Amino acid sequence: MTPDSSTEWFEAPPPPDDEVMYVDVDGYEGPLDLLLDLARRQKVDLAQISVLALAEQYLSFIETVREKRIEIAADYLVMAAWLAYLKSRLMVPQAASDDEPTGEMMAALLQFRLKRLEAMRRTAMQLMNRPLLGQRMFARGAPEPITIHRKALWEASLFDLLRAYATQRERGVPNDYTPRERNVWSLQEAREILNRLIGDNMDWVPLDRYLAEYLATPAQRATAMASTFASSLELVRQGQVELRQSLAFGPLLVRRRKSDGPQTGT
Amino acid sequence: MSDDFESTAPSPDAAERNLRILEALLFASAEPLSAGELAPHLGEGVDVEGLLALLAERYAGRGVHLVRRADKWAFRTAEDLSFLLRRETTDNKPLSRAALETLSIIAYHQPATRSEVEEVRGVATGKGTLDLLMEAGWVRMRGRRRTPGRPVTYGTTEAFLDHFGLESLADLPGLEELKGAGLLSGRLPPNMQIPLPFDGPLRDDEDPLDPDDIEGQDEEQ
Amino acid sequence: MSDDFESTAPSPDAAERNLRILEALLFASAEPLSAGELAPHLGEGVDVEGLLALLAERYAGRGVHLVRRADKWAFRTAEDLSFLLRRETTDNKPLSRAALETLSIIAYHQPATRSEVEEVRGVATGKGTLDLLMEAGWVRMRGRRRTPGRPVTYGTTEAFLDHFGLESLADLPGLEELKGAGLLSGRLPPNMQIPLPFDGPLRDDEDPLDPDDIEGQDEEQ
Repeated sequence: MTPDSSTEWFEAPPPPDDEVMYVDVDGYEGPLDLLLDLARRQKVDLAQISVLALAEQYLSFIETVREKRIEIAADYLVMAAWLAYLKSRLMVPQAASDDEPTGEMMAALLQFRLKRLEAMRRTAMQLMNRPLLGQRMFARGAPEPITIHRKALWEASLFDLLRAYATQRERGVPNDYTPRERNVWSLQEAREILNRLIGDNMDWVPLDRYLAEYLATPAQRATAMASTFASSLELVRQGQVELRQSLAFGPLLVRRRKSDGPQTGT
Repeated sequence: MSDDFESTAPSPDAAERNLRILEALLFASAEPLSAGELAPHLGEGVDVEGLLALLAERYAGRGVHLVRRADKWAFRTAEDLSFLLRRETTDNKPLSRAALETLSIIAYHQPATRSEVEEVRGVATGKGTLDLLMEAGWVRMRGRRRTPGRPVTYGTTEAFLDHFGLESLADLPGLEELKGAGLLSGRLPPNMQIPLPFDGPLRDDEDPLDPDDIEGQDEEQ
Repeated sequence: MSDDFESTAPSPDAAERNLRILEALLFASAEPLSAGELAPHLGEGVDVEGLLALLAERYAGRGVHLVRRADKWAFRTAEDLSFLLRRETTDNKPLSRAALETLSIIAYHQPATRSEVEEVRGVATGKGTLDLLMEAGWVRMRGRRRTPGRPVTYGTTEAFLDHFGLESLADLPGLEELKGAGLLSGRLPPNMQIPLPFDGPLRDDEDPLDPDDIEGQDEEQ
């Protein structure tokens, strides 16, 4: 723990005459730094320093600073208060019932902190004196980068493939949709046809018979029946024809109604 | 005259020292270095070129070689190990619908020309789609159809069979199987057929590819 | 491929081949590589550490050495040749005294919280100092101490070891001496166990970092 190798650290505030203190807090990084500098002025191993003398020096330094009304960080004053207390503990004999730390313990703690800070400064120096990478030790100047080839791994399952094929084949099927021509008799048509067929026939004739010609094709049967039946009801309502059905599902008979009104028809 | 002997014939120790220096300088340099650039770091009157040649020889069998680039020297990874510096990352991507359709048509209708594929799809097939399928290693150029324009015929590869778990093209389901699997609706014309695909040697109506065609598709072969 | 023959019983040839591969990979990389990163390039069941030790031995007398950095390896120019290569580091701003002290305290006292660093220095440490050290890649956030306030614990990185030419924290200069003097502890503990700096996984009194902490310090990881 000899402090010889780290002199540069302590050149920052050049050691002036012990009696005439430089009053320059800017040169220190906090109260511990200042204390370490003061301790080093005692020119002895930190283990041998007089903590009492150190405390006195610090306190007188702070006093000078305050007399000159120099702005000083609170840290320094906190340390000054602590050192003043330390000083009193060191000078006044310890009472037996006192459970505060003894002056010796407090002095040892201060010494420990000073030694630790000094040690850290020295190690920092030693680290910087190592063969630093990029300054005294070198990595490969022209590293050969790893080139990354992105390769797409295409994913498709057999099912996807088959479905794609099937869908296309279905799509490809010539889908000629010719809507069935459905012959629907409109009510208007049916009425005209019915009027024409019945003519002036006053005899009961089954409706089917009139429609026989039209009912020949099964496709037309339903629509012809439905439309003519609906139209016949309409004609009945208008009083132009009469309908008769003697039993359920029996033949539906139709005849021209004798009327006074003008007859429609072609 | 004995002085001359000492100066011209360097001791083995001095040579070793100089070789170490060359090694360190060449290793740390970002650029190849010439003998002239190296010389100032060595002793006076040292045969830099000779040392470089010796160093190159020492590294000849190693994973790193000392190589000459014009009149400069540099360490470089041995050619045969360059694969170490390549990383293949594989991104799994689903095949697009267009690619899937094109692939399936080629699979069932092979040998098929591009226009035949387009006819089935009812839409033009981009060159990119075929390239992609060839890059994936599933489709290859087979030959050229003996028809006007001599269009290229495409077929599937072994890798295709491998990927889709097919022993041969005969494993591709036929019409009835596709229907059975519910992939085709029942409403199909009775005359619809699924062709028998063929991936054997060139057919009678196929010519071999032109020499120009083959270039650049080595991966697929 | 004849690799199968070589994998089980490492013939001298296989060992040479693996050494070449290690050489190539380590030469090519500017960053140290771990055995785990190297292993995939060698055969199955290869003793990577053994081969690395052998390779380091081979390069022991050369201008370039194979050095260990934590659990990683890298080629670096020989220390004794630094006089040749010393560069005018005009662009390298020297670290401030505060930063240097902080780095040193973190290195020797890690895992260390900011207030522990401040306790040693006897002065508040600006956030900027820690940021600067993290930016340089030498210091990283390790976790959070399991104490009230859950302060972040800091430690050094592999890049720190690499930059300062240390194989591990055990190589920190004066470590034994500092330990003997009890200067590695936070408090004054004349007879307590003195901790040694530790850059391994989180300790019992450390929690992982919060997700928010990690953001933006990926470079350091």
